[in-house]
Amino acid sequence: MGHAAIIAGQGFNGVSLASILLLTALGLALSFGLMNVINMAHGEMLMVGGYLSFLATKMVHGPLAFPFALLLSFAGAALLGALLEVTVIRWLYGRPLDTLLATWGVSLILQQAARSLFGAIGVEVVAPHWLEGSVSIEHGLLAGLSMPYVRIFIILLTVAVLGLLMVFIARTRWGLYLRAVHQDREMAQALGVNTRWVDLVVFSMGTGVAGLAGAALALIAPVTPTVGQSYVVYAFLVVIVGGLGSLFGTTLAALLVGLFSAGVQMFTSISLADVWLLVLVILFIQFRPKGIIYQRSRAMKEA
Amino acid sequence: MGTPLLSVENVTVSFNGFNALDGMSLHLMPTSIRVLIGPNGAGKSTLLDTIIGHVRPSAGRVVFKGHEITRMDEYKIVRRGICRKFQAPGILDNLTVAENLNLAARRHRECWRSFSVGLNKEVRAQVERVLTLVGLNDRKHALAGQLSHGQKQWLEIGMVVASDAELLLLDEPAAGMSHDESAQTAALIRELAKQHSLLVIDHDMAFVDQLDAPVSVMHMGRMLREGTLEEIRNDPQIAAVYLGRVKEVSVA
Amino acid sequence: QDATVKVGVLHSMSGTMAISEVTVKNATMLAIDQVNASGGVLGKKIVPVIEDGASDPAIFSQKAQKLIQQDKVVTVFGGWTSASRKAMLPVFERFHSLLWYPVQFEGNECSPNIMYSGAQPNQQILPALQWAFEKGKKRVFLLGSDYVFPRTANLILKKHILHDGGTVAGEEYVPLGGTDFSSIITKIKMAKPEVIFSTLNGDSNVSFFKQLAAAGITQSQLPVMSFSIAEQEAKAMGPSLVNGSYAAWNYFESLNNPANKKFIAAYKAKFGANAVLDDPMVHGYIDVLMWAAAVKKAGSFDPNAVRKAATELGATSSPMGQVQFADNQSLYQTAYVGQLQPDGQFKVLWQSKEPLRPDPYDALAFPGKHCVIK
Amino acid sequence: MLELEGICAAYGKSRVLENVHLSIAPAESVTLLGRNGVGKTTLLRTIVGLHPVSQGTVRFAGEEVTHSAAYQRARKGIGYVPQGRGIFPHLTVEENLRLGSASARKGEHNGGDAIPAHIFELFPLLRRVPNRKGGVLSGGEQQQLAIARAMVAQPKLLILDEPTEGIQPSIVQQIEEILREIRTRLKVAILLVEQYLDFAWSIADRFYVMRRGRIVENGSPRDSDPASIHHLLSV
Amino acid sequence: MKKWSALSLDIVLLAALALAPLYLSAYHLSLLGRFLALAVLSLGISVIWGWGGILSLGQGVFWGLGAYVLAMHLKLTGLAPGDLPDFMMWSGLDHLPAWWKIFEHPAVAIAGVVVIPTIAGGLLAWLVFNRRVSGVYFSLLTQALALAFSTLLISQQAYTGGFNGLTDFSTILGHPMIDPGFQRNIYWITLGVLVLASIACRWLTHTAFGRVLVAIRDGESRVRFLGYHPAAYKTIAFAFGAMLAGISGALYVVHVGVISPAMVGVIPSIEMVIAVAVGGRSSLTGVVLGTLLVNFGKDWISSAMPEMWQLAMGALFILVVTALPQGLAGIPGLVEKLVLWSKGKREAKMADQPAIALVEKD
Ligand SMILES: Nc1ncnc2c1ncn2[C@@H]1O[C@H](COP(=O)(O)OP(=O)(O)OP(=O)(O)O)[C@@H](O)[C@H]1O
Ligand SMILES: Nc1ncnc2c1ncn2[C@@H]1O[C@H](COP(=O)(O)OP(=O)(O)OP(=O)(O)O)[C@@H](O)[C@H]1O
Ligand SMILES: NC(N)=O
Ligand SMILES: [Mg+2]
Ligand SMILES: [Mg+2]
Repeated sequence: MGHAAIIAGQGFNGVSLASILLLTALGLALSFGLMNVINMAHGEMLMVGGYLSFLATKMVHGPLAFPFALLLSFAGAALLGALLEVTVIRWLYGRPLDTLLATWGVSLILQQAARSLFGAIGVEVVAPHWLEGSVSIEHGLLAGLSMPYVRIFIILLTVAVLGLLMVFIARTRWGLYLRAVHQDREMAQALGVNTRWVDLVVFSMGTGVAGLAGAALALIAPVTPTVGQSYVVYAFLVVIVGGLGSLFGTTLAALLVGLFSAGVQMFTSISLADVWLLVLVILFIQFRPKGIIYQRSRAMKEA
Repeated sequence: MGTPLLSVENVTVSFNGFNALDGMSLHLMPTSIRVLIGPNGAGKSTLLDTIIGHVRPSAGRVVFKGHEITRMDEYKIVRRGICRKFQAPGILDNLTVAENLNLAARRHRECWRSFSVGLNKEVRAQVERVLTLVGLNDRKHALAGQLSHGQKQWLEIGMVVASDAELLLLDEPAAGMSHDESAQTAALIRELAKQHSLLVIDHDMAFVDQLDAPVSVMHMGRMLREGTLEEIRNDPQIAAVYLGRVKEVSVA
Repeated sequence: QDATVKVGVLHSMSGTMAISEVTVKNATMLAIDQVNASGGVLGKKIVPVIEDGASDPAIFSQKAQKLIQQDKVVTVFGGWTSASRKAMLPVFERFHSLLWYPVQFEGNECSPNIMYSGAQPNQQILPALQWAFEKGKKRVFLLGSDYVFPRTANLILKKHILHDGGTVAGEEYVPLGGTDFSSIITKIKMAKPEVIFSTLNGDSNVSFFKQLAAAGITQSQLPVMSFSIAEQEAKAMGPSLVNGSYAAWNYFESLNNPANKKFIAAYKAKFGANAVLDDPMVHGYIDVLMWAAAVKKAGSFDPNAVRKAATELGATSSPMGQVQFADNQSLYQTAYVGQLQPDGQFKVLWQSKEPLRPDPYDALAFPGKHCVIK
Repeated sequence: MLELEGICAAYGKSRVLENVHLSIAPAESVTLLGRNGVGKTTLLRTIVGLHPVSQGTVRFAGEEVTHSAAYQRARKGIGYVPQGRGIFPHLTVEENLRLGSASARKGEHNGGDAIPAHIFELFPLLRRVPNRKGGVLSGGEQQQLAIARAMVAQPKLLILDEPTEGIQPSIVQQIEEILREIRTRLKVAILLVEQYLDFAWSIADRFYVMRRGRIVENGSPRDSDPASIHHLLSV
Repeated sequence: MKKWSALSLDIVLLAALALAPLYLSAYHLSLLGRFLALAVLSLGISVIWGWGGILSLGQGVFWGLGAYVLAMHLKLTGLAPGDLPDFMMWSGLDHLPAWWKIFEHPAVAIAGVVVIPTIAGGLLAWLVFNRRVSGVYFSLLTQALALAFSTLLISQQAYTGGFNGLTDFSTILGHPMIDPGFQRNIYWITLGVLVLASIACRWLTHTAFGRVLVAIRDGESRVRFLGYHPAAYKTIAFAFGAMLAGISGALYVVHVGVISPAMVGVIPSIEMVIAVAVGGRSSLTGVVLGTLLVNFGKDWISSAMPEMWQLAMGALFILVVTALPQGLAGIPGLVEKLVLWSKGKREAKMADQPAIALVEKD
């Protein structure tokens, strides 16, 4: 492999890592960035999506298996999210740190449930045939570069979900309601917005996206009861670095983290790359305490 | 004329290209009242923000007691002797009324001087005095967040009084108050002016009248006119941008 | 006189290690049942006291103390990670008790209060290296999860690779549970190794093999020799994923000997026909049998007497072949290299000529160190 | 239009409203007066549905709404300009205005989304800064936005809690005219809490005076003695 | 009245703890000892979270620093002259790094236990709070810190013992740790440290410092505009919490005889917070009780039904946060409320209670 191929390959790996982080972080950007709910069980929604996609590929065979798996993991995780919202989150709006603790409890329960149902060793989702193999470049400057189809697929899926969410939030009436509810619940209500419904829909959309992320992740890694744990801390970092409430910022942050990791991993170990990543984030926060993109406000409470 | 307590010199503040303050200047003498009026969005509150260090001007400077304070941290500016009442009540909702006042009344705000257990007698006396002054004596132990809007206004005025700072900045102190209460507030401000300097913003002309002090009119981030209220009232330009059709103020 | 005697069984039944350790616990329980069925030891029925180490070294130490102090067990079977063993060691030394540890490990330890039945480095990783070199694969890439066994095993491997004229193509670690191998695969491609020695643990293996396959690298191009994939892991990962890859152990379920047949039958009878068996489980199983034999020989439950007696038991046949505790309280055992078949079983390709003497301190890597137990 | 019967309300253990009776006819303009802390805001909040009543009934447009949620009442036609303005700080001026029509049932006024042009005629300032975030507006700008937003919904009853607070005199005069206009022309009923008596008087058909959580006086400005009202409001 | 009942609760609790060696078995006493060591940490969390409103999900880092410093010392004193700790040897080191060597002296080690976490916590807090990184951001940042810390410890095996951590200590200050009497002494010392720590916390929260801290929690900017420098107050509070964490970690090592990265990472850090939440974040007595309750509960449930532990713990958090936000300390208030509520139902019918518009004086 030539240098160009290695650099291009790591660039691709960085983008691929970024897309996985982003897919995980998008749901958080909704629940955390817009609703101020720190959902520590977000990772478990990922896990649920993964297991559902595992079940789906067991139930349905043939070309439709994987699309069905995506659908099922989205719907299932969204439904679970709705349940969570109604039973726990609803009572905790405006107390972000408490949502953190309560959802941590939820995550423990979900992990244990998964362990009881599926066992502690991971299960494997077999990727559909059309995602097997990779784009390989045999000649020229980039000879030796190979880009697995699964990773390309995940990048595309992420772009699609990101696009849909951006349109939803910025362009639709629902997006407007959602932002309004988060900023002033009572006033939104007094203007005729059914806040409960908005909360429910948005929260479960966030978990639904996490479910999708889980299904995507299952293509490259096993689904285990603790799979969420390993991603959720980084996903939160991405949301923080990006700035609350800005999907654009979240995207930039994911790219930053992904490319940084892919780059540093080449020169040091993965463990140390993680440590350096955190050092970078703390330094970054020195310059941009509220993330890459943030909203100013004159209100003293937020200053 | 002595040296001004506060000088705002040619201050410009801009937000994404929009100049909220545009070469604004103002000088304030010790133990005096200055009233600041002007249309909504003229930049009055932004001026206070600038003085207290909450926003950084892109040009110009602020001098307080002979020292430039333009780029200082907020808390350092405040410690030099400035206290501000905000336009939307800026009180600590989950502290009691008395605790809010305590916080404002404490003289030593450095961290390393905060490790003594008892409350200073002077501070306590000051708090009691202020409580009576603003009529919140019987709500002393209520959480500030549970006050009505008007009561919150009074509490914040109380905090400014308790701070005993040399320069008091009052952003719409009479808003939400009844006639009687505005009159009370005006009397209080005149009393305070014996020992402090006050910069008062308000839109209530009856209240401004009672302050009996020179008036500065701001418009579009600049000083438009300074003079007595009478002069201001008779200025057609100010009537156009601010006062509207001039109406007799009914003095009850 | 009390007709029972208590022993402790201390494994993780929750947390990340539960999956592996629960099966060892099962095998241990099977052995206890069998001993009880044959009349117990010294006329007493064995009563197991089961505790959960929760995959947390501090809890292992705490529970070990409980078993000894509170429950007054005469010995304890348990532990998997070296971290848990290290945490328990002082407890067993302080209370003069005895721990039976069933898992392969990095050596470099010899405590009179522990019986080490799992493989020492010279009984698993070095034979595997020898086999690879015999096959002409001398350019080795070392890949492991980031914990003590892989790092120390690789240290030893490196010395031997260089000593025997091979090349270390690269050495990389992934945090436990890590799932992203993209950079490592790039590094592997750049290093062009002939074989990968993998001490990856648990789930990381699935990600690794998947991503390796997606990058277009097959087992025939670049074989992977794993030290932590046994039948349990292969089954869970789906044998097709790891099909054709290699592993080195002291036991495979496919071993063809009467003791193994009996063991498999008994285990499946108790835990279901779908159960699979593997190396650590067998160690957990024989530990109990060896303990019972040693107690009989010593005529006492006293840990000091038992451990001495254990080293004097002589060769015993077991599901893994002939085994025997050496004077350093580790086990003589045979090393096997196997290749994974589509049915999830390993086909034995190679085995050491005789049971290997356990050597906690590799002479090349740690010259001058010896294990002396008085 | 609106009828309150025997309303009681409390914050925790402390009762704030005692047996309040109040009614507003269609297109009538009513002013609620009272000193600081007597419970005016609380009363408005019980009407809007943001504070629960412990006793009594609220009827709006012939239906009992005592226990319906705030958003349902908003959709029935109650518009609200709260004390403290309730502007969404991170939404733009335009988005804040668009939210005004959240209460509109689908299909009613122009698809719901467009902001009626006359709003900008009434508040030209808002036209200048459609993309500025609500949170950075000056106090008076926010107040104007809050009133405009409530009007976008074309309510049947408009409830305003001290709407002139922090607004420059010329605009106060305009608001006065606007309110008179929407009452007479658009037949919107108005319930106004106001400290600025001149303003209140010029709009009100009737007034109520509150004291310590009770209504202690009501009547119409024309046949009341200003001095006695003033007495009720003073210390 | 309320004060007295709180004080008498403290006295009863202290007496029960002081007499524990009389009625507890050796094993349970050793458990109690290590949980009391953890309670020292909980007190620190209580100050920074309950009073300062700063939720740190990275207390394991400071706890771990204290623990590792002492463990390094213990490791060194157990060594024959010229020897290396075993893991260094098998990780390929051939001499002791200088930054290990300095902890050989007990005074340096003890100073290190107190000072290093304090400085680390203070430094982090100063950097972050000065840039006005607030609540949730800070929590998540510290969580990432915990992850990075344990990852770093694991990856630097030659210097830290890696995944295994440090263990196998024999003596402390010349006393063999195996001695039965040692166990009891270390229990007393732990209890003493806990009492001192709780006095320090009580003092701190009752000074003006404590009140400003609460004010900052409520409205940081407002407090700044009153002339206080929030970052300074928060930094001191956080450094204090880190110091208690470090001391707690060191005590814990003495009790348990092992420290490893698994004990300092994300999950243990959250569990530390949970114990405090269960006790009631702003009740010092509550958090001590909460710590004991959660840890004994964990010990008991995990023995009785290992698989249930996670479920029970999960359910406990949810319950505490939603139904008992004040934790154990909130139970008396809740009971009072219930009583009032049932009474109130009757009283509400006699509608002549005065409204509370109290400003008005006729
Ligand atoms: N952070 C900001 N970003 C953008 N524009 C801002 C910001 N802060 C203030 N402005 C704008 O600056 C102008 C001046 O605001 P300011 O609050 O100073 O007005 P004011 O004179 O106090 O008005 P009012 O009498 O209504 O309180 C307003 O148009 C406001 O929208
Ligand atoms: N959240 C709350 N919790 C407890 N008491 C409250 C709360 N909000 C208001 N109160 C109390 O209820 C009483 C009525 O308050 P309300 O806000 O209705 O008064 P108001 O008449 O609107 O006064 P203002 O003219 O000052 O706005 C006041 O005494 C106030 O202290
Ligand atoms: N001993 C091991 N495999 O940790
Ligand atoms: Mg203003
Ligand atoms: Mg009010």
